[in-house]
Amino acid sequence: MAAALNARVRRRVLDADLRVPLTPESPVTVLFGPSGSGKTTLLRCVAGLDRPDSGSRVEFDGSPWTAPGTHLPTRRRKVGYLFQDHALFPHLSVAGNVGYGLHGLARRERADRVAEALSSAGAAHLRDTPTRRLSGGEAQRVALARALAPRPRLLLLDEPLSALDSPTRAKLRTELRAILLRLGIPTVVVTHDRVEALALGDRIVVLVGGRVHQMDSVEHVFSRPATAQAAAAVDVENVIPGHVRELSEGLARVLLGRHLVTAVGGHGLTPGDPVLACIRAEDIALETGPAGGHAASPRNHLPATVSAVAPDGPLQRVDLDAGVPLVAFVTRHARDDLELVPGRQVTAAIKAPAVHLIPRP
Amino acid sequence: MAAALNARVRRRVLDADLRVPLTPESPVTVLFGPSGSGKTTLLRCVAGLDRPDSGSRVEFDGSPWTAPGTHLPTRRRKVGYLFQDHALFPHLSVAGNVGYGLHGLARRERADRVAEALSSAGAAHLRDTPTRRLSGGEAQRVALARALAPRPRLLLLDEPLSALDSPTRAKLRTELRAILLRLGIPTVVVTHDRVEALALGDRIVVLVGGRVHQMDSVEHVFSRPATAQAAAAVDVENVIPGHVRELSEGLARVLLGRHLVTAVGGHGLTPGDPVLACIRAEDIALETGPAGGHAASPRNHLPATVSAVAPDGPLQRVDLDAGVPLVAFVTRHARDDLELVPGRQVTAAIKAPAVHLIPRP
Amino acid sequence: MDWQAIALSVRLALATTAILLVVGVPLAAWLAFSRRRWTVVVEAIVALPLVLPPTVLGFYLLVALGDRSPVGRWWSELTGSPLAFTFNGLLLASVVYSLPFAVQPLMTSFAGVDRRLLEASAVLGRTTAGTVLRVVLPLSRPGVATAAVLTFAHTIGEFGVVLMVGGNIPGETRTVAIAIYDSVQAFEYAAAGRTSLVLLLFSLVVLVSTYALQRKGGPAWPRP
Amino acid sequence: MDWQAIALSVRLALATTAILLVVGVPLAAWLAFSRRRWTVVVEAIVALPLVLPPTVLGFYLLVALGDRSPVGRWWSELTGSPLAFTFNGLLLASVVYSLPFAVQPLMTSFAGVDRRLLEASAVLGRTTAGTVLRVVLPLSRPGVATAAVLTFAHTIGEFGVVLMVGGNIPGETRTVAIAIYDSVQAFEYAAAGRTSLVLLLFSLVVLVSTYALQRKGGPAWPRP
Amino acid sequence: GSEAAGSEGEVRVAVASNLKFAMADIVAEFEDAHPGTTVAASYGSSGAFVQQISNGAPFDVFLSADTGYPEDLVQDGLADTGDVFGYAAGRLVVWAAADSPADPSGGLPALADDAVGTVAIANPEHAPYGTAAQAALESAGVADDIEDKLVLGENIAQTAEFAQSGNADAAVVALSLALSPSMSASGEHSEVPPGSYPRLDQSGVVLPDSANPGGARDLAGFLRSEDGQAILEEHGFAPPEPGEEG
Ligand SMILES: Nc1ncnc2c1ncn2[C@@H]1O[C@H](COP(=O)(O)OP(=O)(O)OP(=O)(O)O)[C@@H](O)[C@H]1O
Ligand SMILES: Nc1ncnc2c1ncn2[C@@H]1O[C@H](COP(=O)(O)OP(=O)(O)OP(=O)(O)O)[C@@H](O)[C@H]1O
Ligand code: MOO
Ligand SMILES: [Mg+2]
Ligand SMILES: [Mg+2]
Repeated sequence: MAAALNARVRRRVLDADLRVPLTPESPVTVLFGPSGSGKTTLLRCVAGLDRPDSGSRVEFDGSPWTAPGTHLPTRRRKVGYLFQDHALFPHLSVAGNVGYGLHGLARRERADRVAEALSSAGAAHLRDTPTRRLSGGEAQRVALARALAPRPRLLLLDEPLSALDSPTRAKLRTELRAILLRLGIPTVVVTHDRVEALALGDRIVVLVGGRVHQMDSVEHVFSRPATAQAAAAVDVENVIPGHVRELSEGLARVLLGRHLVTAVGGHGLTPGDPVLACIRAEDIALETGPAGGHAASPRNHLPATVSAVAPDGPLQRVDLDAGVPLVAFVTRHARDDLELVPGRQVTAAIKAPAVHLIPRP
Repeated sequence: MAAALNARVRRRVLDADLRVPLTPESPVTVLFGPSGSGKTTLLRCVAGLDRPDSGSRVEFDGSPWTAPGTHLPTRRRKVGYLFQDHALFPHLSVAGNVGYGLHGLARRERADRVAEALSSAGAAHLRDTPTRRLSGGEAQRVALARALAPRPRLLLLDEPLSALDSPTRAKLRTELRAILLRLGIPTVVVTHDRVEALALGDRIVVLVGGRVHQMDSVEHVFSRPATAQAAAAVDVENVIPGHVRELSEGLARVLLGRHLVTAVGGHGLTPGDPVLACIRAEDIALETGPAGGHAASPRNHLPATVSAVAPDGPLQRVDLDAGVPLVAFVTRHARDDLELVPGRQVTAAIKAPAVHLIPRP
Repeated sequence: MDWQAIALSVRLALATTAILLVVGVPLAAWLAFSRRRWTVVVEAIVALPLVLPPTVLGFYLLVALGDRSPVGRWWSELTGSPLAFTFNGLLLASVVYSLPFAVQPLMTSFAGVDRRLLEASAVLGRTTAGTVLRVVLPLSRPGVATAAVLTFAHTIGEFGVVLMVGGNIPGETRTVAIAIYDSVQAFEYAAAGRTSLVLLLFSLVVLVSTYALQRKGGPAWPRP
Repeated sequence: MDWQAIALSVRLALATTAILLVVGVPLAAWLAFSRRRWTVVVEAIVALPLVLPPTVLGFYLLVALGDRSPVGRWWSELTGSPLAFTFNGLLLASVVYSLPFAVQPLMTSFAGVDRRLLEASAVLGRTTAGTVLRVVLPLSRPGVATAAVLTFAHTIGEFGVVLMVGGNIPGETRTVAIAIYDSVQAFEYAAAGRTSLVLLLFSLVVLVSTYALQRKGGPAWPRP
Repeated sequence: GSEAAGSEGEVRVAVASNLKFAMADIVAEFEDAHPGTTVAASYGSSGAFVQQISNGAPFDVFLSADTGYPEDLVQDGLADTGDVFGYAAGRLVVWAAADSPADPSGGLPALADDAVGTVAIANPEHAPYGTAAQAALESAGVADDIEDKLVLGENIAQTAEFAQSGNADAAVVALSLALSPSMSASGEHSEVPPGSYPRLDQSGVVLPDSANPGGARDLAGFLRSEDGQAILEEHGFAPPEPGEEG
């Protein structure tokens, strides 16, 4: 059995059963879920800061941390923890904060490790700032450095980059991933940001209402959520109720409103089953001319009317009426080329593999 | 002279001069800038929580709040403030927190306003949760409700939605904007999120290193930053140094590496001037066939080689080598259709208006 | 057992505690939150009554409250009864002498309240007084408990000041502390021991209840 | 002016304060952070010495320190000198009597330290003792100052206990409080007044410096 | 002798603490003899009472442990010479606990013995019994020898406690204390020769602002009466100097 962090944790809303492999080559597990779903509670139980209800069990690399009659004290778990609200020591300098966990190291080595951790966290320039004066984002970076400095056995990061501006955030997440890979520190990181999840994570755990709904590769989870709640959590723009019509050769034909749509998959479904069809907005291409030629996979074409167009970050969000409401993301380029304005008739092209079916109870 | 919030504030890093119009139809000003640029400090000075250095001046709708010899106490400014770290009263219930600023209202009305504010902030279900037990995102929503409840003259929101998951965030920002429009409360909101800035803001102020670098409509600032620092702050993916070659009829031809690129604009430039060309990644379209037909504006075509492709949220980030490095965002659709893999030869199509020039010192 | 003396002491201790909380809260708030430099001097002055031996402090208070002093005369004329050698005089003396025990813990607690909460309160339109009442005080429960406990216990046991200002008059100024002292002076060790025991047990009950009340929902060490 | 008595008092007060900080910190930490229910009882017991009149407490201490008690005999045999009527005996008595003034403010301050910081310290591998030393104590500076000030001032002014245990031996147990009391008893009001004034001024200087030191970089009210 | 009508009600007496043991019996007999009159006794040090009376303490009678304090009151115009009355004189004894190395039967000279470690006397600076003890030690020629052994009690009762608790080997105290049940049970005493120290005359005074002058005079009279004197003698007091009466 490969090394793993096994956690079966019940506490308050939380009722989660989790097995995170500890592999140095793919160290990062993203914990994703709506506000209040129990992410912080889970991390705290793993760190030993909260004592989960009886029957819970936390096991790290074969040794029990929390088990009936056992509770390894937090300080012996040797985890790194970035608190959602930072919890910096206000009376210590930035360097004092970062070096706090480095007892046992020689003074020189300690200073080196502090400097290294600070620069890893993009906070080298903050070394001499009084801790009480740090801005929100600055404090977050110092907290990250503090968690990294002792090179813990396990890193638990509760929204480590949420207070940062996007250039800094982008830079840090690349660097953070590189460091984690280099040191091979298994890490569980809470984030609300899809880009961050993609950039940082080797796998993702979706926690909704205290329960684990899915654990898989990040891309997979975002495009093929396992449950309706997971789909909502990863913010799938189009979740359309429908019914299975036919199943054949790994393809399913589903009735969504008045359209028959082809999806890849459909294992375990039988005709007549109610389903939810999940389609990411960026997987809906809009066309005005006839259907394109070199399609590698079966494509669905749904005639639709544009009802609204609005910028959404780097993309344009296009609301469509195709009998069922649809949302598509297109580039500004495409918007201009296709002259997308409300009322315009378009064809929404959706590849069959982009339609993901979830059984509906 | 139209009603405005005028602030000339000097304190620590901050040296900002700002004029925010107070118009009920376009109430929201976004404050954008890197971590540590002085956003919180600016809000605090406006709220009267910090006293700016002498010579500073804050004037709201004609009445001086901070001026030589004058300092209107915070409590009389009647502002709503959402603190970056929430600062909820731990000893009060959620309802107690939200109702805290509603002294002077009758008990009944107070209860109504609390309920209304809570539901505006997506926190109606938290009414009876003990404040100490709120999760990070829950606390943020309660803090938002608390700031909204007294219907202040001016709302100052320091990253009001940063701790929320994206579905909740998307929902809240739409609702928040609707409320602000309905009540016509002038609002200054700090955010690090481009989507949020676009969805919430009527205008945006870019603060870098304590100075105001630009104030304009959100879309304008993101596509046409005024300074190199502003470009970095709004995270323009391509900022390429070059020189002006020709200027004619509102068009500029600029040498970027070995390519001559056409840009719209160029006022105030003369041939030979060093410039930075800013191009948003989503404005670079990739083509493999011959150039498309119905271009509405002059288009640049740069041959390039794909060097990397990676998912970036809903988009695919394509790194290109076109003599100068370029980054383009394309949809998954486009990636598949164009068979974008490292090594592939493509043409990068960039419309002239998408190339924005900034004079380079 | 001198129940009369016990009752008198309890009455005195309760009244002193009540007055000192009422007087101490604004004073402590002012000391905790003022930015003026010289407040440290006031802080120190509040602690000064402690430095004098109680009987000496009592002597000075006696002179200040007696019928030869303007204060004493003024009070006499106002109320028709003197201050010294009465319960009211005792109360006043106890309040002065226990002032530091109330003000110091309150001040420490007040100063420890998270500044951001004070700012939040100001933003929401509350005055300083309103903030002290609604935010600072509720968050300073342990400090209030400490202030109350120290004041109460100290007043129960207070002897020198009370003896001097009160004059050991049964039923009026003879507190249980003086009664026990008298027993010891008269070598009535058994009686002194019995009264002491009653006093200690009673105080234990009062203190334990105060602490237990204050602890409810209070903080606790994180299991490390 | 009885400079010898003043010097003795200062020595006693400093020693008492030092001992009580050393003893008080672990005790207060244990009381503040223990989750056990019955710690409230220990908390209350710590405050109990206050409840007895000082002379009576002094009397019981005298009995406890005397040659007839095991403690007194053990000490006598160990050191060859008795505890009663010596500086050491006085010190012991002062420590017992001032215990609540040190422990209570420390405890209040400790309990007020943000729990999250304690958690952060535990995560970073520190033991409870290490956390108290590195996080709790530095963040409790106002509480430490209060504890020190109350202990110091109270010991300077302490009279009943010292009188009982000390026996008023010049240079050994005759503190300035006793000296002033003696002056007052002998109707030497001018001498008493002079000594009191010196004592008050000296204490004022000590207290102001303590507070000023403690305040540096401390919190202040947000300008509302 | 005064009218019975004036003697109704309460008499507040400030009593020097060394009189405490006798006072209980005196009050009991006095109240028996004067139905309708009750005595409320406050015990304390004579010096403190003078200070309190100077500041308006509501006492009717003050029974001092010496003659000086009442005279001070007269001098300060707070009492009339005619209202001062002598009521007893104190007697000095050496007291030691049963298990003490000191032998009280040897009187003061025996205290110089090396076996005696600590000797408690009242503070000679302001306690009359302390002044007397100091004088007696000098008369006995041992004052210098035992100077280093001395511990000072604030008052005579505290002085006795030093010896009684075993912390002082011997104490020079009032006979009235040595006769108390507790002390006579736990140790021995011998009287210091009366001639070797100045007389410890104790006088009282009826205060001019008394709310119950009748009762006050009755009590003063009772103390000097045969019955009163008998009780005082029983508790270790000598009769007052004749002719002291004003
Ligand atoms: N002591 C408690 N008793 C009961 N419920 C609690 C307690 N503490 C927290 N909760 C609730 O448990 C839920 C999970 O909290 P948690 O902090 O783990 O959420 P989270 O997933 O971290 O959310 P966020 O993303 O907003 O930080 C919340 O709804 C919270 O209100
Ligand atoms: N008292 C102070 N003295 C000196 N510098 C300070 C002080 N307080 C804050 N600063 C510095 O001022 C800068 C601006 O801080 P501010 O909190 O306004 O940043 P911000 O723009 O809100 O950043 P963030 O997005 O990270 O919250 C920071 O670099 C901070 O370290
Ligand atoms: O009764 Mo005295 O005057 O204290 O010895
Ligand atoms: Mg959380
Ligand atoms: Mg900020």
